[in-house]
Amino acid sequence: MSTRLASHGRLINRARALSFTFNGKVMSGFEGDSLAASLLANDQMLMGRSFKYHRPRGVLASGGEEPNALINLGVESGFEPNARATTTETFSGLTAASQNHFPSLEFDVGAINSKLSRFLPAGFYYKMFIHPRSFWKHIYEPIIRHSAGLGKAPKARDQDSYEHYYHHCEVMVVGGGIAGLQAAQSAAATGVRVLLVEQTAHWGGRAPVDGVTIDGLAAEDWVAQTLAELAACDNVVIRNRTQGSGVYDHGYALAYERIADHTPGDGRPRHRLWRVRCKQIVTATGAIERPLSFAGNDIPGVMLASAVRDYVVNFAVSPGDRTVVVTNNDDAYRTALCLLEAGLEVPLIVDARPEGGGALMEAVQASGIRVALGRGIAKVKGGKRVTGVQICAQAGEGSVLEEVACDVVAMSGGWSPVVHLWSHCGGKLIWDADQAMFRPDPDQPPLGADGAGFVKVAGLANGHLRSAPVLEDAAEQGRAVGRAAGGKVQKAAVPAAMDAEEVALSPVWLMPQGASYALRSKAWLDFQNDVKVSDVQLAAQEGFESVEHAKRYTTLGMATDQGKLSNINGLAILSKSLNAPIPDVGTTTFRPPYTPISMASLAGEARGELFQPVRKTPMHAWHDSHGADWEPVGGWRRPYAYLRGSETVAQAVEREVINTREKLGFLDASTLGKIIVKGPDAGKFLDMMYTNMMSNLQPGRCRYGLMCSENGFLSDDGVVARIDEQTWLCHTTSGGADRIHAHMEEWLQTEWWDWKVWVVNVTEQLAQVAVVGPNARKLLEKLGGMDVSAERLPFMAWADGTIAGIDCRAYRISFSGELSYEIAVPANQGLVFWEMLMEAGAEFGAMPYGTECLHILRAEKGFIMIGDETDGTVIPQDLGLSWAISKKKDDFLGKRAQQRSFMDNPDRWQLVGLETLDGSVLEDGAYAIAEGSNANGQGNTQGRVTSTYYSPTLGKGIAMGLVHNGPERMGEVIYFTKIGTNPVQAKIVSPVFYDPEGEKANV
Amino acid sequence: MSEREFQGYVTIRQHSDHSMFTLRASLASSKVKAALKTCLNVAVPKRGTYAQTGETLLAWMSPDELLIMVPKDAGGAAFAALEQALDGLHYLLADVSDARVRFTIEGGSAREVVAKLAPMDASAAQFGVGSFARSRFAQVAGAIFVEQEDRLSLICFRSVQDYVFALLCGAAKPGSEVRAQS
Amino acid sequence: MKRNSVFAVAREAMRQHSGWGRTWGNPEAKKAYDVVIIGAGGHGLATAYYLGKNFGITNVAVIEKGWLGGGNTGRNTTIIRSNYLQDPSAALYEKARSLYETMSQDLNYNVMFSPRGVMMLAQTHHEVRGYQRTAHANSLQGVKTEFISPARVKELCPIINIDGPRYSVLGALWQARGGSARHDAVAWGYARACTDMGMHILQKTEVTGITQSGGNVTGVDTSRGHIACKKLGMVVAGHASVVANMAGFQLPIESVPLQALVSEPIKPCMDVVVMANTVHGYMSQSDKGEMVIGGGTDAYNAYTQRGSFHHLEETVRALIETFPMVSRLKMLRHWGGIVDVTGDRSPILSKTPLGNTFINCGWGTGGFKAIPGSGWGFAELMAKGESPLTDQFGLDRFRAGRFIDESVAAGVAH
Amino acid sequence: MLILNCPYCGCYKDETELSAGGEAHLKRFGPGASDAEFEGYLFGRVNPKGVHFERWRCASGCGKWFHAARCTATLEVFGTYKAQTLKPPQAIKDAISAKRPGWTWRDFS
Repeated sequence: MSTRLASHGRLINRARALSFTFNGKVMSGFEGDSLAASLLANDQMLMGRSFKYHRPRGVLASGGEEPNALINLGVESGFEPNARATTTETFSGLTAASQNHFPSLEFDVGAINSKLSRFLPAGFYYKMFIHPRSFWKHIYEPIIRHSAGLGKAPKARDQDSYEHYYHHCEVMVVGGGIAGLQAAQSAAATGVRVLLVEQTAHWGGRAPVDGVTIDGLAAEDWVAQTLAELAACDNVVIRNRTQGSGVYDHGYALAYERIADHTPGDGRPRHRLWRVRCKQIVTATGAIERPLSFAGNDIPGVMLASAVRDYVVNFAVSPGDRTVVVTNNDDAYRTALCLLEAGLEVPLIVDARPEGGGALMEAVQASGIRVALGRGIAKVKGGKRVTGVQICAQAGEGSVLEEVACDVVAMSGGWSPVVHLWSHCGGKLIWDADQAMFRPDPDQPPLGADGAGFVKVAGLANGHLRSAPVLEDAAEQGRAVGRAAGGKVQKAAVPAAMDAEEVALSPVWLMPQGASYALRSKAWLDFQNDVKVSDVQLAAQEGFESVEHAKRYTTLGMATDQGKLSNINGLAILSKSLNAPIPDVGTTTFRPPYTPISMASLAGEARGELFQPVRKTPMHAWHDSHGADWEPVGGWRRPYAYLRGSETVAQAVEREVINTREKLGFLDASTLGKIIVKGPDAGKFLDMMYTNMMSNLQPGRCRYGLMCSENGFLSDDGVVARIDEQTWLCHTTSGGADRIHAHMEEWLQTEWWDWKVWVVNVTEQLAQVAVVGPNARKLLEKLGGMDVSAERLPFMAWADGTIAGIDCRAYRISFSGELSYEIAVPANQGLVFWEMLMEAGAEFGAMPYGTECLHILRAEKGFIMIGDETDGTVIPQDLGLSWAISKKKDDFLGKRAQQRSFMDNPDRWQLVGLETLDGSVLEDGAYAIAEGSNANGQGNTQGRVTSTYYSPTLGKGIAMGLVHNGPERMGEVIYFTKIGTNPVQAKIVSPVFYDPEGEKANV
Repeated sequence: MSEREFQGYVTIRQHSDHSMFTLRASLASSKVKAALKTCLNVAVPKRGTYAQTGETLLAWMSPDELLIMVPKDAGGAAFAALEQALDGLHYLLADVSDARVRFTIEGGSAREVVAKLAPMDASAAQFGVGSFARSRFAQVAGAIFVEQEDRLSLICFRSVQDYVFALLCGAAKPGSEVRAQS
Repeated sequence: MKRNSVFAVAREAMRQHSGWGRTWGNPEAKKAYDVVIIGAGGHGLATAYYLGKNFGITNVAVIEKGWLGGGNTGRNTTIIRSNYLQDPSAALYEKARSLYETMSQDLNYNVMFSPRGVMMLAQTHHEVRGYQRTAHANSLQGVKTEFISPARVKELCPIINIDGPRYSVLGALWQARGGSARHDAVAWGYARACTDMGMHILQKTEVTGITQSGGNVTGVDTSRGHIACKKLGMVVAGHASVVANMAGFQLPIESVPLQALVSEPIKPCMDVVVMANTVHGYMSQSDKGEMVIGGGTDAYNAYTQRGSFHHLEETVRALIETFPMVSRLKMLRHWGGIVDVTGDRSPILSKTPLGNTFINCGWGTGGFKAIPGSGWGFAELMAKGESPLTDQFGLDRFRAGRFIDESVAAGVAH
Repeated sequence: MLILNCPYCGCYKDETELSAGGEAHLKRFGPGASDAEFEGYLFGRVNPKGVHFERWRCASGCGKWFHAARCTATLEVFGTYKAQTLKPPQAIKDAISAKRPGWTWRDFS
């Protein structure tokens, strides 16, 4: 059984016991524990079930590479699926539950898949479930989906907060082991700004566990001393619980800080995503121990040798009483020594190397432990827990030589440098045959903005397995990045590290080397996804020779650990199957993040109210408190209608239309874009921007203008007012202000940079109100201050003045067909002005109206709306707007485009009005049906509806649409689609439905 | 316009004590420089900075754009004087007082709060007192300048003032200090 | 080639699966073929397949620089739908969708086409009108779609937040027979079927030049030597301009990275594919349980298979707003592919200035769903010189100003 | 995640403070141009895998347009320069030649 030891435990605080639950059972741990350590201390080796076969899974590792110990963590709004027990810090009140089983962790009916595993080899689903066709969707897929997935789907809404943080420095060092600390120190000594991050809560990495001494100090003490020195440097920022998660182009890196995962509810942000911009990066990310591939290597109790050591030394947890160590290298002997020292039993060390190891082996032998050389494990015995191992000759096919009882197998297949961050942005790898590992190729680094490498790798991650060269390498890389980032290198001694001599490992990719199919089909490569040696061999046999093909076919390395434990072993099996050297088979691409990071951290503060900025006019709050039914419009929110009492939206719209036509309505038009264009060449410039002539507009007058893209399509419209000889004010659509402003700047800066024109966007300086309806003038006259008579302010004129003491500019323009003034006042006075209008307008029947009323008013008059009549495929000529296209001008944006054969074409659909024969409202987006069908069997069309409304004014449906030869077909009845029923008949009419003579505005 | 304040681990405060004008003109023009000097008694700032005399500020927005800030009560007169002094030159002067909003971020960790929102390097070494920059603050554009080592001003558009205020308050929330955690 | 079936798997299970042969061949290149296709992605392999199946042209080589299916075919978010607005698009994508329905049986390879339904959320009135228009267009195009209510949206996808404070769900365009498929399997299934017809798939073979004579292509120079052909098809998503430049003509295309990401796997919680265009996010759940999420494209040209990180942030915050549960998930992996974006964002299936050479490119962010239809139409174009499926997608449209524009939400209302 | 030096602001700007504007040095063709010229202007793009010239705007900064010479395969930036020019400055071309001898782009080399 696994249990807590009385000795050891450098990271735990025995004075602070913590209580937590696992699958409802109350357990206890200590402050400083990882959850995996706490669970083991409570004899909970079984922590999960595998993905495909639902086999029992125990913890395998002690860090972020853990594939098995994934749990449902927390409850309700604090729930998180797939939390790794090895990287979850135990806290008081923690609630954990195991995943992917039914009905329970101990008894999972899904484990039947394991019994059927011979029928479910790699890629079985590509070959099965083909017939009958409908069964995939209705039978097979639901079953597969049901058994897939790991953790539960979260349900309650996340209540935690998250944030981003931009950090600028010259050097970022990833990894707080001795290499990272040394690299940071060497880099900092050059005077540049350094950021050092460590993913765990602790500094020092493996060195304190492995008994390294540095400059005569125990590693632990050297780490504390170095850390204190770094903390005292002004130019160094150090950060634990912060993982270097990804390296991106131009010196951008992500660091994922888990601030409050271990202190939920303390009010701090849960995670902070650091967006680091630096010149140079050192990845001192260490290495990950490789499993060995032997039959039964997935049974709970089989663990990485280094993890066994970590649990004993760091957490005072014994994974089991009797541990068999199996290895191909010297390092695993440290585990045996450590267990021995903790008073635990090591009945046997199985070393696949015929010659065995060096000093560490001798030390082990000296303490009386038996070492079996040239041996391997034929098979592990046990179900939900290891009960023993069968020993065989490594060179053979698996004949059992002896059986040894044990409850833990500590395995070590050598070490793989963590090269992920090096590779994220294009760094290449070389195969180091002596050490059987891929390590970074210093000649092919990721390239930065200047074309030079910007990432260096230090220590274990760079392929240095012994601590002395680790520190030397780290110091050298630290100095190099400091220099490259603009620092000055000082001479400094490199701390001298001491550890045991080691002899070379011997690569072992399969144990025993001639293992039978029966053994190979029980030798796991990917523990979570259930990929075995036999699966990779089958993939190779079936032609999946590229490592990417093999990976995708078998799902090797695609689990939540992203192949940290399985990739190299799988690659070696593939290369053997293909009879090709490992480097020729290649590696898969490493993709960020290094380990999974929370989605919430990506969103940062942008959630809820801060999801996106809402632009608000000066009158926004008034609308909100007066029943506004909001509509998002280009970043703004505008009232769609103002609801009174128990009105429906449709009723409110109808009321607003009738009131505006009969009495008086106000529209908050502040969102309309307003751009000042000024200069000696401003007229010439606007003549290029607009299809109409703007240079000949007289000061004091307004003109409706159209803007097209250079590709000919109508892109914006609005009223242009000429202010003085050199100044124009251009109105744009609500969504268009920033876009049109940028469009003007673009042409001025990049094409006509010698033209003397200045442009300023003053949209937000002004609040604008449309005062609309038969009583509009009466109201303004009542308020007083300026002459708004037909004589002094005729249609399409503007004037500056004051109304009720507020400075304003009044435009006599109409988008409704009514007598109408648009009045602009300084934004800070917008609300006051609006409230004054409301109050003074009461006697004239004033009501505010929203965007839908605006739409109906303009549609009744046949005015086009950008975004309705236009959709990016419509040119002004389609909309009967040829009158707004100057024939006098040689050039304007879009003119040449409109001369192309498909645009200068009488067959284009043209704008008309449409009325159903029965007075009903045509459906939005309906198409006009034509005879027959096209070569692809699609029904032919001859037009479409662009705007359609119920007109409260006319008491019937009205619509505008584009119809083939429409203007020549007045009175003709054509058919429009209606969803789910028969087509509707509609008559082609003039698009001006109301007051065709324009009498109402002409007063 | 409401004057808001939030006391977090730095203090966020909204101000409306200045009129603001946008001037588009060639800042290299000696006539433009002279007009500004005459009217406002402030020199044209170098790029990346602002210049100040008393309560009047000129900030470098681009090679041909200045942001002019003058005390509110002097705004009308200054605008008229500038119009007169620039007359005959190629320029565009626009009142943007109502279009913009200024917040101050005060406290020893003011730069840290900025760093939660803007991708620019706002460290003291790179962005000292007297610096002025335009950048992106979360999802909106803004301008920022350093008045004192522990007091930064942020200017944004009026329509997004609620958003920016909420952003700043969130970033300044006690408990979310970056440097305090280790 | 061995037929795949449950019986075959059971038989093989009894003999340690020793009887499975290669899925596709690894042949020596011949000196000449009737047709050479550059690019063994989904589109290239589908073209080869339909050249053989529909026109009996089997003396075909498909040349691939890397490994087959390793480009965008193996990097996309596997959404299949045909609810397009414009007639030419709807015809092409619906042809593709209908071929996906029977692809597993046609190829005797389970591509796991799962018509679980695709919905495109309408979150503004403008979007409602846009999708209603599409529904009307689809009703004449033979594409089965409907505009559904918010309540129905919630019923089909319970994890959606339909009352978002910013953008409520006002409805959705729903295509019940849209869905997804296993992307790798599509390439593998076609490759297997092409091999079965005697075609050659030449992997790890880079085209380095294109040889011409009298306005026609005579063959391609490759890392395996010169290979002659009577007709050439260029089907290289991402690198279309590079290959066209080799042949001496320019395309109306820009190549940009497109990104995607997946979460860690969780138990099934979402049976449909959801696209939310207002906030720019789309998501589905794979059979493995991962939430598969599409990101945005970079605005600048690049041939790196990785994009700028901020797009992921934008995508994820949009998804959290739409699906609050996403907040507590973790991102497992993100990656990028290179997509060709044309001047009107619709693909190019076209003749070229070279008489016997054809080009298939410009699929932008939506190529996977088109694979079988594209292969069908492009094979017809290559075999007969014309095809009703492709005739609107020619290069000539850019000169005439005859665009196929699917992004109709161009303007914003007053 | 690119950083580019805005030649107006005189400092590096994060990609998220900029907006990309497509291929640089396009010559505008208006009325009077042939269909082919106009098509080339609007749609013909070099789209090279390698040295490229492109337009950027300092969108969250000074608002000015500038050009960047950049490798689309490695993202290496050879230099940036103001947009008010019809061709890249010699110094930028020299910088490219030093790194990519024999490069050509449209009519430039």
